[in-house]
Amino acid sequence: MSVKSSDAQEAWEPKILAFCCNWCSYAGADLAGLNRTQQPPNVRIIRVPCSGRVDPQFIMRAFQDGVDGVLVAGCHPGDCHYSTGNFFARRRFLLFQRIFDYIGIDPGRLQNRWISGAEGDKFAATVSKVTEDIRALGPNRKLRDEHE
Amino acid sequence: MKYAYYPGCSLDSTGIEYQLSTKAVAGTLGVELWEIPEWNCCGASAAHNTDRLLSLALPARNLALAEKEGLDVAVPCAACYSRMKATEKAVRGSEDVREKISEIIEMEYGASNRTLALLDVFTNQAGLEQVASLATKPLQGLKTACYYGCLMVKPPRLAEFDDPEDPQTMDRLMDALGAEAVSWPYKTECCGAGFASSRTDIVLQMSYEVLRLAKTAGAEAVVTACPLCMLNLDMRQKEIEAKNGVAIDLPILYFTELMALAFGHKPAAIGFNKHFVDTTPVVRKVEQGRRAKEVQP
Amino acid sequence: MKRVGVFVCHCGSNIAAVVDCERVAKEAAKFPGVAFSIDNKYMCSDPGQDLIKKAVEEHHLDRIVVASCTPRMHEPVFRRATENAGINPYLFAMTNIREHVSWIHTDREKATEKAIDLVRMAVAKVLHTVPLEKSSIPITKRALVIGGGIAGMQAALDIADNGNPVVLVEREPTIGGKMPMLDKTFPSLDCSACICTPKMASTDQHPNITIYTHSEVERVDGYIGNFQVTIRQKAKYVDHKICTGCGLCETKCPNKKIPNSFEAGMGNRTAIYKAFPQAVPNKPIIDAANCRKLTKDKCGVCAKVCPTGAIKYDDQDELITIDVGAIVMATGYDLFPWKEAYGEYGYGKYPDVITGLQFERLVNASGPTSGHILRPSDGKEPKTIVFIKCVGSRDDVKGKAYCSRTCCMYTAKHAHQAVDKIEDSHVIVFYMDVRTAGKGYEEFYQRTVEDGVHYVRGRVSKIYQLGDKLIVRGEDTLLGEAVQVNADLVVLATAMVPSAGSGEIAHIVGFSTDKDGFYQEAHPKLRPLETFTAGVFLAGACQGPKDIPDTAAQGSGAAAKASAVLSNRSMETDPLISQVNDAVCAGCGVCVGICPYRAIELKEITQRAGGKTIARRVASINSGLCQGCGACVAACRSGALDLKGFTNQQIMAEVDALCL
Amino acid sequence: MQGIAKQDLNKVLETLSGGGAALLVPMEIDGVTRFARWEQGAKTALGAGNTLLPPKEALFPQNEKVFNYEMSNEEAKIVPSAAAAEETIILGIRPCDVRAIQALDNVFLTKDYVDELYKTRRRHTLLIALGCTQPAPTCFCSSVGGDPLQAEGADIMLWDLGETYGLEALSDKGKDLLKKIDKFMSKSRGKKPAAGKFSLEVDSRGIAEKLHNMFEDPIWDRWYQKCLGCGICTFICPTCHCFDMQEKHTGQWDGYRYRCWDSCMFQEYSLMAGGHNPRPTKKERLRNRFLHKLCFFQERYGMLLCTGCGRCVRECPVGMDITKFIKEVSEVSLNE
Amino acid sequence: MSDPSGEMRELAKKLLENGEVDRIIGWEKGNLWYQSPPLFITRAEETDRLVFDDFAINSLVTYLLDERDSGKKTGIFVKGCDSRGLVRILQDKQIARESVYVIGLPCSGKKDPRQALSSGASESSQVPPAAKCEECLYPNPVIYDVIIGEAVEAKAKGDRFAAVKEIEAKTADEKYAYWTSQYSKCLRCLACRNVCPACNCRECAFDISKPRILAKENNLSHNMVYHLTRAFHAAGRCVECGECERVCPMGIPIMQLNKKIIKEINDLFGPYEAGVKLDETPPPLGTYQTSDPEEFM
Repeated sequence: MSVKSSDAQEAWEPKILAFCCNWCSYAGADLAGLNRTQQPPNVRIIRVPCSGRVDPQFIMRAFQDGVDGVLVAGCHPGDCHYSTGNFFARRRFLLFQRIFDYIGIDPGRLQNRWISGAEGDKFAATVSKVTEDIRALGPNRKLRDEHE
Repeated sequence: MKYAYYPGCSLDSTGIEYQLSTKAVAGTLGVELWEIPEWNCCGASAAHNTDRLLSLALPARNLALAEKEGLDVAVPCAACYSRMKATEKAVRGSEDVREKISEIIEMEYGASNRTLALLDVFTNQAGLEQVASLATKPLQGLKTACYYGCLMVKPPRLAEFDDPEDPQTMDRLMDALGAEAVSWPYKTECCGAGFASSRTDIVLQMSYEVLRLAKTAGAEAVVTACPLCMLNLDMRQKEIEAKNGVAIDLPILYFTELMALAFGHKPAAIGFNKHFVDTTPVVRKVEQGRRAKEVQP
Repeated sequence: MKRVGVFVCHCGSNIAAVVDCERVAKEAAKFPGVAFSIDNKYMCSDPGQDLIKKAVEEHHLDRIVVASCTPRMHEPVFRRATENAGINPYLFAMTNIREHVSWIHTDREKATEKAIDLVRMAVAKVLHTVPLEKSSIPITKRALVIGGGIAGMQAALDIADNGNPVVLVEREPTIGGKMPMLDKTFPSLDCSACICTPKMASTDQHPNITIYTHSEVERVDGYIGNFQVTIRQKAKYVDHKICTGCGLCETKCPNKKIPNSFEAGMGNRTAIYKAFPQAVPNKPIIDAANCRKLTKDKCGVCAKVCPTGAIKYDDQDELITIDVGAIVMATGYDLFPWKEAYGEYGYGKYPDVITGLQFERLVNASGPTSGHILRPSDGKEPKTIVFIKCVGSRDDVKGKAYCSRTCCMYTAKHAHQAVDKIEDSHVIVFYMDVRTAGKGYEEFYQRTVEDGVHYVRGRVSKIYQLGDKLIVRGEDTLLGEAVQVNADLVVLATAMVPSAGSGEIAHIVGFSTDKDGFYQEAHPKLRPLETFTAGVFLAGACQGPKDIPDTAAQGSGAAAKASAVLSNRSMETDPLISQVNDAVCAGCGVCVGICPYRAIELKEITQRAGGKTIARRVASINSGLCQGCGACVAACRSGALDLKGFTNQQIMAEVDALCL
Repeated sequence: MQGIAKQDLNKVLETLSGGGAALLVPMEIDGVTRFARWEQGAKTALGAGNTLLPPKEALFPQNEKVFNYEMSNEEAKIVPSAAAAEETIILGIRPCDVRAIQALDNVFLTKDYVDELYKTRRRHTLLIALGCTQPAPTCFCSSVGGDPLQAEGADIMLWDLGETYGLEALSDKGKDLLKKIDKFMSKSRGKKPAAGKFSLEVDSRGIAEKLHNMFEDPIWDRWYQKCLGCGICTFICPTCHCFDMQEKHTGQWDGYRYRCWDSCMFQEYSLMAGGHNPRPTKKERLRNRFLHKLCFFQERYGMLLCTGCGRCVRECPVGMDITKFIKEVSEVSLNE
Repeated sequence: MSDPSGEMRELAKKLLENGEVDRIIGWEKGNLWYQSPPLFITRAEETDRLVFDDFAINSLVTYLLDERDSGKKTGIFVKGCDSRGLVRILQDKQIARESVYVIGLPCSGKKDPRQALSSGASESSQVPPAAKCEECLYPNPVIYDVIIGEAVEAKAKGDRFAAVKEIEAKTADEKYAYWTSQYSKCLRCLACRNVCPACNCRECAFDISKPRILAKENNLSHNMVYHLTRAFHAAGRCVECGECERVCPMGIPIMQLNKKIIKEINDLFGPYEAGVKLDETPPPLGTYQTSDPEEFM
């Protein structure tokens, strides 16, 4: 529920959480594995059935807990296994990202991508890019539930 | 009813009869036409091929002057109408264009007023019932081919006026005036005005088709709402006849002239004598028809 | 106290080469709730699975976590292993340390740390799992086919041949659809009626098929396996049980000038009529709007001449209710109403500008001209015929943006027929592109060109009548010049649009249509025959413009889909679906609109509140329809909805576990 | 009377906070008047009347750690949390809020229960009260047994005499402290001022006894309806002291237990583990709050749990007015 | 504005007398001159207490939720802003349209009791208009069974999103510092939630303990999550009545976040005004367009 604010600055590695839909993005991650496409080891995936399942609440919780960035990945529009889930997700996160920005949290910390089950390379590239972006932003303190 | 009135360049020159008859009709209908002071050229036929902003800014200045007065604009010429509608739409559709145009003309213009074709003003806005009731000298038995030309109805997304393929406004007007509107297929074909000076051969051919089909349909006169059409069909008729070796002898009249005639204005006062093709057969035919009707009861 | 067992797989060296599996297992032993933790060479092997069983017995485990490969592959295997070990298969979580760790990283230390994180997250998740049970829903072994054209007949026959009863509902008085109207079919030029009418007869005679013609589906309730359908049998005024179909009434009916829709307006019929001689059922009905007896209480001739007394002027509509397990939609197409849009072609005021379907009737030996191509205005044989393609198709200003697929071929066929039947004919086809994707299609088109048909690439801008000629003006874009043809007959290849009323019936059955009104398939590539509504399938042109072979293929395909549903007595449903907490649900209904499967409805519940019993409405999940996407859950503000297997609590526990 | 010149106030504050004590004075921070730690240069809001937030958080913070824990799969270890023992001076507290602290003392320090966390803080706290000469329109301390000019229980009493603050030590601790600021003191010419007029007045005598028999009275049906069920009144009340106990995990196995303010107006406050709620609607919750303030507390501790500070009257967004309630109760005739 | 109290009382009396409603919710005069708190009455003789003066600022519509299961019919007075809240509650199906008799009151702006007190005023005319009324777009009720008084024109105001834009212009750290100063104050009294017509769930997610989405500990992190969640749950539902900000005792600018969301929804998903049209449902996050913006790549 909360984080010890004792990350040693020099040893800091970005901690990134990814929500991947089972049918496209998680499969894309699997394909990247199958192809042995190397990626930075900073991303941890939570598998969800559909990007439409992802509640902004989870994202806020992750930032409270101390992640440095979150990636939400789903099927390309029109390809959703459940036909429409990613359209709702798109609306939700388009809006949510702008709220984040308004509050002062860099929008780069919450990224969204469409990655299909065939796009192993794109998955790996996304992980690299997101890790790079967040490394550049540095450790996140905003929204963190810190205590002594 | 009060409208800002944009005569455009032809109404003082080649289209003087359009001007005369328009004012006569407006007077009878009780439509007040406030001529936009120091109006400028709408840029038709040249500007939109040269520079888009210029082609929008030219009409915009006239429209902005009317907007200041809170007036909709009545436009007699179909080409002017088309350019003004284009401007109105562009300004309404884009904040960016609005800002640029306002800057160029050094006046705020928000397109809050409407551009209306004079034909629209004198029919739909004034009401055909009123027109019919004022037609004290109905054009009994006159067969007319209503020629809308291209720019008044096309492209439909711009013109937003009547059906682009088979418009009826003028046809219904003729009906209200007691004349007959023949059914013919070339109502909205082009007369070739775009090539008026550069390729007269094309103009002659296209205008010939218009006249030929009007004649074939049995028309005794062609009615138009465009000074450019008038120019090609009236002024060039002799040339067309010569080139094709035929006699056409088809008077070309503005719809306002026929309205004024039916309202009882003297033909000479409304420009009937300003045409190249003799218009007296029309006047005669109308009088004959009226007399025949009076005899019959 | 929950007792979790953690099993870390080496996958030979696939995982172990990069991840220190032993360390992962050792760390896992320290996680809250973990009672046992071990690593193993191959967890998916039989000894690996036995290991789970043994550990459960020895350590009294009640939850299992396996860290191995992707759950997309082996989750079912380990669920079964969990079940075999005596634990509910849903008290199980799996995490992927192969595709997502060992195969994509080389740094052993970092990879091992990541694997430990992932296992911790899985353990946190599994602690919040509850036992789940699969449920099953019964299947009614009967199918409904809506629409009796070629697609509907094909689907009905195939389902019936599979041994299941089928109810076929057709709006018109006869089945057959549009195909019997056609003369020849491309590219083989065999007689359309000759191959279609036998199909109609087999449909009629199949012991498993019940046909309701002149009927419409009025209401559909329920869900896959359990639809309740209400059919309105419209009054026929002829008792088909008694009627022998002798046709005497038709010859005597005095009202003979009613345009026959079967002739596409090119011929007439009587008020008591069969659409065409081979109609199925081959018995007449009375067109009430045009019958003098029914409208003015005069005449009554048909009743007088009927030898069997089958005429029933007091016939009423009848409602029939049936239960079915699956539904096939085959509502077909109509032609684009070109007369409303194409002013340049005269808005329909020139009688000799006709559609392709009208041309079919003109060339058809059983049509109004007995197969002679005669123009409607004066009955003369046209010599110069112009065909215009893409009228309403590929025209997003006046018509539809899409290609109607069949027009290139039927225009080629028509052009060929015109050349074939009319001596000294001059046939011109105006086209935008020629699209002939289909077996034997291109060859057919080339033959038509060789026949002497003149193909002009360009649009026709205007048609007008001058004397007895139609002046057709267009452009030849290849030559870059204006073209004018003085034609005797113009045939328009008008676009295919969804049949009238197809949107309403989609709404009644409960699935969506696309932007053009065609029925929306569940997936454009992989599920072209399914809708988002489980148990409802698509066949033929209702899904998009199609020619006959594609339509027949889809009919069979939809039948196979429907038969698969009907092949079982009951259907198991996945327990990983949404659930509602009635006490929390406020019944706002946002979820109802979000569900792509119409699996949520608001139902009334009663509850005790403040010492009173109150009735209120809450969301209710249909386990037969819910597919477990969870979109409704994320949209539910109060958290009344949750997704079993991916609950809010589970996901938040995973999030927390990542950072703690 | 002794006094200090107003122009010396900053120096006095500096001296008081000099010994390492936390000096809390009314200040306006981000638009909210509250007691906050004074530091050199800070602007006080001594003249702004009653602060929006009462000083109770100095003794009873909104969140307070109770103990830390460390666990494993085998055992659990508790590490009690030591309350801060920082010397604290609350300066500028009004008589109503001093009475409120007396009420809190009753709760946390008497009747066989002593709350160690509270006790520690209280023992290290010194109160310098400021008498009220001009009651706010929402003040009604005099109606519930208070005196706007005199704060029994404070260590030192201040009065605004225009150019100076008059002061008087009420306790030994107060006397000791005054010695520290001796050099700023002079003989003030003014004398203890008179209190201005109250615009809210109500006779609360016998209210507890009357309410004792009004649990089922229809008055509650009239009063609860407009209540929003929010916690404004409880959180800004100087006497409200309900709290909840929660745990916070700081790691997989460790964390701490804390207590935090709770509000009896919240639905969850009285919700029991099995799902039953003995106070299911706003009616029961509002009744409980008013009875606690005006009846139960009086019966248990001999004082009302309302000191007339007027904060709830001022801040309640639906105009719930406890003086109006008291008046209505007094008008009820109980015929039995 | 003429005092509608007489008409209100008469109507309320009639409704109660002939049993058309079971109760009436309106406003009455409080103990202090600047208070006009909500009033609930069930008897015709109490209707004389009804007032509609400068301080009748409270929205009454959320009170309907308390009786959503009772089957009682309520007569309720609504101002323009309140009526939008009522539409929202109806759209969320929390009460049936038939269970309310809506009496509309056009409103030219109210005053805030807290401002009356803090401004040191001694009568209404000295109190400035309430902040929330300054940006009113809908002074006239959008739903009602009967309306009392003449329609009022919406105050022509500047940019509705001016405050939002001011914040948008800050850097990320400035923004965060600004919100930190605001959210640090939050007591979590939940008044903003309880008064909100868009917060009409039976059980709020914040009140559910399993899973607890928000710890009860009061700190910046949790306070931020509280405010972000509340605003997000109200996204597309917020009717801009401003009650949340008015009731906040700590002066947190709650509407600045709500307005940001309204601005973004309009920007991203097209023009949308919550609670204006009763048949317009679902809210923007409950639907989608395939053509929605694509900022994910």
